[in-house]
Amino acid sequence: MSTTTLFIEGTYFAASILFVLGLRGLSRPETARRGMFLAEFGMLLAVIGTLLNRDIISYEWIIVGLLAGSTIGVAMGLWVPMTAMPQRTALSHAFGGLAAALVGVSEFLRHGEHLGTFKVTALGFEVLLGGITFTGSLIAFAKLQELVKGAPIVYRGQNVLNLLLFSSAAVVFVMLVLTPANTWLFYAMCALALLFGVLLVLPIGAADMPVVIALLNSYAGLASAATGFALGNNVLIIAGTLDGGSGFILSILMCKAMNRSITNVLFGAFGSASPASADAGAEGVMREVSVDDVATQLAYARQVVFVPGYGMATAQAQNAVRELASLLESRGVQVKYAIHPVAGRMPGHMNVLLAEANVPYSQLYELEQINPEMPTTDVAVVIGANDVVNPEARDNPKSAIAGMPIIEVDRAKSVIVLKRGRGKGFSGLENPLFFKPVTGLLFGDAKTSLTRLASAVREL
Amino acid sequence: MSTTTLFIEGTYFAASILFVLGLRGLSRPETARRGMFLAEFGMLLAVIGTLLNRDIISYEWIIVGLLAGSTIGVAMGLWVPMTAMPQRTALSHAFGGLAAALVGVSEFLRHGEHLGTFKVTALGFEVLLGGITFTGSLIAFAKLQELVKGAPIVYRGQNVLNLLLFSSAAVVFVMLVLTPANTWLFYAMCALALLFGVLLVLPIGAADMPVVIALLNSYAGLASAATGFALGNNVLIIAGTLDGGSGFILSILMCKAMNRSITNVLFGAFGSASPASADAGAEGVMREVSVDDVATQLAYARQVVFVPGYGMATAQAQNAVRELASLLESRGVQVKYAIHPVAGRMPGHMNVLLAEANVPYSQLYELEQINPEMPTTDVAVVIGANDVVNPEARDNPKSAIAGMPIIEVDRAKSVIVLKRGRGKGFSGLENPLFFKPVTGLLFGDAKTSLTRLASAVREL
Amino acid sequence: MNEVLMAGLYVFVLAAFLGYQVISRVPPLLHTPLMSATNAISGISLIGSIVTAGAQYNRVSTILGVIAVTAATINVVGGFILTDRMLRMFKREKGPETK
Amino acid sequence: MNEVLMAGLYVFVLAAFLGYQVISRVPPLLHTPLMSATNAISGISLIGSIVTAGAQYNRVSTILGVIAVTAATINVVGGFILTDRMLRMFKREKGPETK
Ligand SMILES: NC(=O)c1ccc[n+]([C@@H]2O[C@H](COP(=O)([O-])OP(=O)(O)OC[C@H]3O[C@@H](n4cnc5c(N)ncnc54)[C@H](OP(=O)(O)O)[C@@H]3O)[C@@H](O)[C@H]2O)c1
Ligand SMILES: NC(=O)c1ccc[n+]([C@@H]2O[C@H](COP(=O)([O-])OP(=O)(O)OC[C@H]3O[C@@H](n4cnc5c(N)ncnc54)[C@H](OP(=O)(O)O)[C@@H]3O)[C@@H](O)[C@H]2O)c1
Repeated sequence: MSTTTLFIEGTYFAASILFVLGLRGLSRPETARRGMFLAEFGMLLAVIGTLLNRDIISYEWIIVGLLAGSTIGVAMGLWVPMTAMPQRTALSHAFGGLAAALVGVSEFLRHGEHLGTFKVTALGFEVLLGGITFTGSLIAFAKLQELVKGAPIVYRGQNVLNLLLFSSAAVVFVMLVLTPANTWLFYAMCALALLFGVLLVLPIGAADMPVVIALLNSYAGLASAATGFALGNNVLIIAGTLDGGSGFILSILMCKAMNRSITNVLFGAFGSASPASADAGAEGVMREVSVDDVATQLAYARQVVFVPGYGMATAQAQNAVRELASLLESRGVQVKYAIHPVAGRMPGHMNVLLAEANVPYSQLYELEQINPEMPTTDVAVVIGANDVVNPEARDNPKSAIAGMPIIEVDRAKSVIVLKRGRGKGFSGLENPLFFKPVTGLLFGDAKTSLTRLASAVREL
Repeated sequence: MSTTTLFIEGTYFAASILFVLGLRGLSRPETARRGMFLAEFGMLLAVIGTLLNRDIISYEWIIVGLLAGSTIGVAMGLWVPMTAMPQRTALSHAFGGLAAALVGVSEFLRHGEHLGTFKVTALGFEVLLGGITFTGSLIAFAKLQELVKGAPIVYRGQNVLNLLLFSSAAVVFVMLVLTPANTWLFYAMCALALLFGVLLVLPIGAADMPVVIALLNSYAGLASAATGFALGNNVLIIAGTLDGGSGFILSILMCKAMNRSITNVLFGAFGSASPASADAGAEGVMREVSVDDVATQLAYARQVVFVPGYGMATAQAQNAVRELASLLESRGVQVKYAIHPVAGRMPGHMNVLLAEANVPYSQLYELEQINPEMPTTDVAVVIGANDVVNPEARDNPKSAIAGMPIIEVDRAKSVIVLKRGRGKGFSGLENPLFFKPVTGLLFGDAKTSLTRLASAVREL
Repeated sequence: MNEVLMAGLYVFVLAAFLGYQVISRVPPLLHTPLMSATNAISGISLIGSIVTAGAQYNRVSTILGVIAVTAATINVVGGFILTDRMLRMFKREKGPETK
Repeated sequence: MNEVLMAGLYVFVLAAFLGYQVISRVPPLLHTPLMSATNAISGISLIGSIVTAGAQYNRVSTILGVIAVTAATINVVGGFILTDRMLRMFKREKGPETK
């Protein structure tokens, strides 16, 4: 082993350790940033090590790529608004999948039929997973960005078609491994993977995208790991596996938080129409309340709990919430925020938005912590959340969301719901909460309503 | 790779996974046994795989070894009493170290000077660590079994001698790596390691043995890992590293629970004499109480907390405690057990003894859980514990045990201490708890006292 | 090749276990930064792309390589910047109002 | 040899991290069984000893090997039996009095 090789190997080894340390840092907010610095340093080392690789003949194109990527990366990193995080994540998984797939393709181009079974298998996985991730993530991005309609796109025989597609990809893969000389099989597999990515994600509703994104994250990671096997490179295997694990765990956590199986999310076309049936009971009068009434209630409460949901994100109302909360606090009201694990459109979505608005995380409470406090809460303010506070999930075992843990705002002394109209949540279900005597509705865009509430409180 | 090799590799791979799963099972009592079955199965697989190794020519001696080991192992496993666990653990680390060292020696014997730098280094570590573990653990065993006196054996220049010994071992090691042809260096190193193990442990007091044992555990593990490097065998590396980590973490936890540094434990000769000085204040009258008084107090209490210590282990009083507790519970008294992390003579010592006596672990409380309850506890019964309930640790920053977290029995409404006489704890410090007005002393062997208490309660 | 495979498998399995342990300790509070962090880290495929882009095996390979370098770099740079931007926002206690 | 070393190092470091994560989740309640379990697992050096004892490189080697096999087997067998004996005793709730 020459000194250079030793150095390169050393950077990879160090990078592996630094990645693990980096992710470990994320176990506490206090150590998270430092952890990320370690990971960044690891990445830098690995890149420097790679640049010394003997196989590299010319650097110009590498530099072009690095510069172009950095420019776009910096732009995206600095200017993407926090509310657009779900889309951004989807888009960058697309890039990740693309990169992995392209490396695989070019390796195959280069060695073609001379690859051994092991390498072909690894490359096959790489390209398959990379391809699915690429197109699947693009569709997820389009849905979240509302370039295509967010609701599930369903047609007859969909699941059968997808299954067929998947099996043919698998068959082609096996044939390729058996006869690597038939290079067309490789390209057929690429095409199938790309198509499968599209068709897999199309029928899934926008609000279920987070699960899909996490899964695609996991695929992207596994594609990197496969690259690692193909190149015999451990840091790729480690980093890829860590990512794969992360995506997998997050998708499991989300499914648990919705009490739905991963199959239901992927193939259930959840949130598509289904008007009627089970929610017959949820009729009645909605009690509309005025801004002044609510302001008085809030100002004289002992404890107020804000329950943000997807509507807060679309209305970009996080700062308005925080302002109202500060006003209330200066009047001696105890303010807390209740964060449901699947509120919004990605895991931790609400936490990030509120952090952006400067809400300290000691005021954010998880489901299990806040529910016992509900009966002693004077006012629960639901800001553009719907499914995550739907008592049907708890009370009606026949409901489509039965068994999903909810934030039990209906146990509070008074509930105020901020929403624009009679719109439903992602699930498409009616929410009996809105018809309960304890609930008052304040219609209007969440941000506008909150700003008006704040002025009203100020004038009290 | 032939099918046999593939099979062997497969068993090792499976064993590695099973070991990890096995240890993971230990994170909850409900899954612990299942976890251990997995680990056992992994071990079985690895052994079967090894028996297929091509290098093996004759099986007779292997079978002799396996049979002899199994017989002794079964005997030790079935008949060692729980109270002797600390000694048993020490003894088996000695075996572990011995096995690792012998494999190293015989590898060296076989290849001698023809070993490459890398292999010599690995073998060197193996033999060094194995040798230290072997003799060190034997001494630890002897101390705990009271074959040699438990108190620290100290003499002038001790630390200097140990340092010298350690450095010469290191120097010899480096020389050996540089000139593997000088085989005598190897044997010199073995001798130094064996000697160092003895001298390292001799000056350490019996109650500090758990830390030493955990450290030696860690060395034994690392010795196995070194074997793995030498033989290019991953399962050895993994299993060895897991053990090494476990021992290391346990020793750190113990040191934290005593607020002492690992250096202080190893080189401080803690618990040796030091009569007088700081504990001048701890004089006064001990209030002796009668069995009947205590029985009445216990029987009419609302909450009683038992605080077991080393004395419970020596008196083998765990069943007597449980019996008394059952009696009290049948009278409606709430009974809890407070377990200090370093009570007794090994981590988790008290938990195992109480579990043996059929105490459900939902009644066992850790330090942080029980201390807040002390002020509402009617009677705290200290059963052969001393240092772990010494208020000096909390109140006197000059004390030798200052800063060690304690179970604050002195905050309870009444304290009863069961001990044989005016004996001190391991630290050799006087305990002002015994002179506080709230404390009553019930002298006598813990088991006898508890049995008498039980009869007295029965007669009430 | 089989030895490389075996070694790779060990690394893979250990990393999978480790990933599981480490990630499952990340609190829900930080799940969004976690996603963006793993996204940045998955940009490690950069090191495969760089070689492809620079080795000049053939023209197509180079073009694919450059695209891959660009895509992976976007993830690395963008991902880390974004993660840090998010993490900077998380504060335990009330800081001075920054509006 | 250097590749074997590198692969070994990766396995070692990952196992160390993993060990740290796994072991630090073991509650104090089970620390004694943990010690005895790791003790049993460390008997894995058995697989080195078995080859030494059976390969008949030379007489000394065989003798050392047999001793090593015996010592390691004691740990494996004794350790696992003892661990199980302990773990069987832990019960969450009050069982029927077994005395
Ligand atoms: N976060 C994740 O990781 C994740 C993952 C998988 C699935 N999901 C799913 O996503 C859903 C999230 O639930 P959620 O309660 O947060 O949201 P939701 O159920 O989708 O409801 C959003 C509510 O916000 C209101 N709204 C929309 N824009 C508004 C604006 N500008 N001002 C005020 N109100 C506005 C809507 O009513 P109007 O139209 O009347 O205004 C609607 O009732 C759940 O079904 C969950 O299962 C989330
Ligand atoms: N557990 C661990 O892992 C670990 C690790 C490192 C260090 N240590 C050290 O070990 C010590 C453990 O503290 P500890 O409170 O459990 O024990 P301790 O401080 O050693 O005290 C034991 C007490 O038990 C009494 N005793 C002995 N035999 C008895 C019998 N048959 N009946 C009744 N009483 C009896 C003794 O008093 P009489 O002689 O008057 O009866 C003595 O006061 C601490 O200093 C700790 O730092 C433990």
